Amino acid sequence: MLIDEILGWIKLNLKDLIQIVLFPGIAFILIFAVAATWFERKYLAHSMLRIGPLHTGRVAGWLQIIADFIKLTGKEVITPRNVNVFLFNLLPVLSVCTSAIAVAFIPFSSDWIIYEGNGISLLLFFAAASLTPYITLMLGWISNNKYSIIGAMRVSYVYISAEIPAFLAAMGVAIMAGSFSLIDIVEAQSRIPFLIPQILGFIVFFIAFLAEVERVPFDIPVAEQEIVAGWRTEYSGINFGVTMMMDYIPLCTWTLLFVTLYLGGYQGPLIFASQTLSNFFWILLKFSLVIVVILLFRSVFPRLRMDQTLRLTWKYLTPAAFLNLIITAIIAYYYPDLFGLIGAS
Amino acid sequence: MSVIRFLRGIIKPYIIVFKHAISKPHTIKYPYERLMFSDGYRGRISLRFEKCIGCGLCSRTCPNRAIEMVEIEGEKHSFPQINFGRCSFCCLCVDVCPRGALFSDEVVELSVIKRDDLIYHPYKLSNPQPLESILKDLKKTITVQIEDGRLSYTLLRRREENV
Amino acid sequence: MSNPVMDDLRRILSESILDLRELGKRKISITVKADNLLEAARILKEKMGFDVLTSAGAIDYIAKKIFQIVYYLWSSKRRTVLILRVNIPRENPTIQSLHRIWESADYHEREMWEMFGIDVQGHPNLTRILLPEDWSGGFPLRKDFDWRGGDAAFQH
Amino acid sequence: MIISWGPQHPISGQFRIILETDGENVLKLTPDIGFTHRGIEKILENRTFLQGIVPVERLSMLDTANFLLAYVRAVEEIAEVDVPPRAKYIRTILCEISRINSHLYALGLIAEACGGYPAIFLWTVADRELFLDVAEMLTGTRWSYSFFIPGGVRRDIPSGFKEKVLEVLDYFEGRLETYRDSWLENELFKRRARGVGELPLDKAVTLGAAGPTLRGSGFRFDTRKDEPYEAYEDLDFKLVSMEEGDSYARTMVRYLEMVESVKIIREAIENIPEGRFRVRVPMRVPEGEAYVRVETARGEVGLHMITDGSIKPYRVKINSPSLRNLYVLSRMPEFSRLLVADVPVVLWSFDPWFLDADR
Repeated sequence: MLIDEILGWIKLNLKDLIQIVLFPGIAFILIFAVAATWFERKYLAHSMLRIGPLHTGRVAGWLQIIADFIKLTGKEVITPRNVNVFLFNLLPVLSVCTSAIAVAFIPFSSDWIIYEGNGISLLLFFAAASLTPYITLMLGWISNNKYSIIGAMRVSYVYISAEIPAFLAAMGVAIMAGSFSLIDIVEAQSRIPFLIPQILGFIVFFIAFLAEVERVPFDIPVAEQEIVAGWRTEYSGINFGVTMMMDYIPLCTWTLLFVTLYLGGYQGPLIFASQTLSNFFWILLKFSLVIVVILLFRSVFPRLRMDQTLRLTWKYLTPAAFLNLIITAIIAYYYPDLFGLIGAS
Repeated sequence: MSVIRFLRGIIKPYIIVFKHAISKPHTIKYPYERLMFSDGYRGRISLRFEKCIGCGLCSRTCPNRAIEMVEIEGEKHSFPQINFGRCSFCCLCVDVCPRGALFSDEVVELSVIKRDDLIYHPYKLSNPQPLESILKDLKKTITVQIEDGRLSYTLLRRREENV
Repeated sequence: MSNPVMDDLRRILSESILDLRELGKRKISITVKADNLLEAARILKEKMGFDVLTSAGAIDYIAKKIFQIVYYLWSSKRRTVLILRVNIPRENPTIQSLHRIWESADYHEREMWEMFGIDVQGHPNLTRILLPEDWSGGFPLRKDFDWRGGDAAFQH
Repeated sequence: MIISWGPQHPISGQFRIILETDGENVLKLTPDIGFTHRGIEKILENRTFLQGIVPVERLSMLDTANFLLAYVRAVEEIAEVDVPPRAKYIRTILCEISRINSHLYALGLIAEACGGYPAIFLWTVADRELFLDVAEMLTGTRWSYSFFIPGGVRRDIPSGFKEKVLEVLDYFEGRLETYRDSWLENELFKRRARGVGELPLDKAVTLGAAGPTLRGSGFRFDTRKDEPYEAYEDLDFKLVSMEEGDSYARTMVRYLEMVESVKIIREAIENIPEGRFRVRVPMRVPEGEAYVRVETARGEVGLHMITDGSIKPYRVKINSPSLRNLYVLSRMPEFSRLLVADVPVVLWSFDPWFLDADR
């Protein structure tokens, strides 16, 4: 009887459950984190004229990540003296959860989205994604280590200074689409992706989102050569594994947002099989391409300094984002027909 | 103008690194492949037992005092015993040997489990373990060459087949 | 002697020179009296233009019962190396610090202090530089230092 | 805040810096050396002149040939031996190979210190392999050559050596352009290194900087030009120096020196004279002393050897360039604004090698 009730409930909410558990929810994120770790290792190794993982698993060392995971779980979790043990062990998990929430607002098809958000999913994404830096700040602070504290301070500087231009640039898109809903934004790009009309905002958002996800050249909070491992210096064992996931989960969510805002999201030039499946194909293809481009930065560019990053974000990116916003607003107010030409509302 | 230079300084490195990423890696898969060493490589030192006259010059020359002259029962003179834990493979002993009794070969895989196993008694020194029995997985020996501004690897089968 | 630097040295430092000779092309060795070291150093820097102290060390002449303190100077204008030597007795060796004249003497005088046990007076920060902070095995570069009596673990 | 930067740190080396910081600003920087002190000066007093060539190479495993050359030349100077010209040329070639090895490693390390994480580093290390192969062909080993002995070199040039060297140099010249385009002209690297750790000329001279650090500040001094030894007198090469005195200038000096080294090797191997490659030097050298200066990759090393007529030197004093440069580094915050992020960049632009600072 109870089982029937549960089964009935599952039947009723089957689509939601699949979305939360499998795609684009928990399983997708975890698989992405694992696959991205493996791919980054191989890809960067090849850029350094090495081979990378080789022996574990027959093909290209794909089992190496699993082996590393098992190794990390088997290692001793060391909690430093004089720290709050409960928070010290809770915060890594919490940080993963909060940063993963943001994927709920990304549309993978016009009807495949975990939470549509009453038409303000863009705002909700920012609200969810900007929780992460606070937890990272606490992570660094609570470790009671000098390198961690420097890392935590750097986190707060970099995140806040990068989030404002990113948000302002995204507002340009919202004005152009006439909606805060990410589905509407994607639909508005049916004829031409916002990459072209919003080129200034595109550049600003791209740089700011690199800083948000701590990729080179903005991996200042975990700068290995300067402050060992930044805010995650004191974490060991599986806690370290969880903080390593923190590298990849924001990368996943923010890249998805980037693809949705500027590259036409789930829309593509061709439709095959079914509408939903081809939508999945296009967004994942664009997503993978952006990831491939971003990952190589680590082999190409040195890390920028703290003051250079702040100068870049406050002095150049924020005014540029404002400029973009104002131009978009003026055009939207006086010449709304122009948007019609390119397919927006 | 400066903007163009800036963009050039951003994009060109990216393209170069990407070209490296899709080119052939330089890694040599060591236990299966191995570089071919040049002639006269200063590796493991071995002894031609019958040539040694027990003069002890090698022992006195050795900068690390790795060579000790030991008596062997039934032999008229003493023979060198090398402690490879101390040897720095300078091969001054090989150069200084008046009869050419000591010689070095290209074996560098000397690791053992116990430290005392690194002390090679004259008998062990004069019966060097062949490379094939040390590196059982070795399939190829490699030489590196440069062709048209790129590195290329010539894969040889086992060394003796090639020679 | 056609070397102008040597002529100048002989003229300016006349009364404090114990020994002056040429070691090679543009390399001069000079020995001065221990009492006149500071004064000679100042003259060498200000009048002779020896503006760089590349290194300093000591030699333990145990048979003669002296330490010879050696300063390696270099002149950026004359491009000449000058080896400035001072002999001090082996018992209670003390020497004036040249840190105020050549700043780069800092590390080398600290090394001299810990390796030979020479008391460098007037040095701003006379602490260990190369040896462990809890070292108590004597002065390693002295000739009577027993280098065999180290840790038994290394005596394999 | 006082930070102990090293010795267990991703890029500190066997070395520690005690940083006193105010936020990201470095107020005081105290190098703490001695982690690799082996007492080589004392060891050399207990080795014969022939045996000494092994410990003296341990001063700097990256640049073994140049350090060994100083020792060997000191013995020769006291024993008054004339080295045959063929040996001089072979020595010059190996010294320049050693210098390229060291500079390549330094270029990789500055790339890594800026956080251009290991790509450039591994490229330079991969290209270093070719020079190690060349050195292996000549000497029989890859790093610690032990190749120079008093009186000459240990082996003659093997057949096919010249072709191999020219082949490697051709390849390497192409690679140097790759480094320039991908790293030295990388705009973000310029932003990281330009104006960072500026060392004014007068400070560089009075604080006793050596080698590329000194030349990077605009002081035109190179022992190879100032007091030519071995075959450098006959060879035509330029003295590299830059005016700016910042980390970028020091890196650039190393890069341009590699270009010059390629030229030197080319010229030396074309003009190598025939004749003996070694003369006999007696076991006992007479009583005497010699002060020998050799330009290593990190700057001028001065080796003062005093002999007393026995088979061992009485005292060997090694004036290492890294120690001099580390003293300059310790004074750096007084005249140049440093941030925590600049510390690895400045440190590895000085390219100290703690093994020869500690001796």
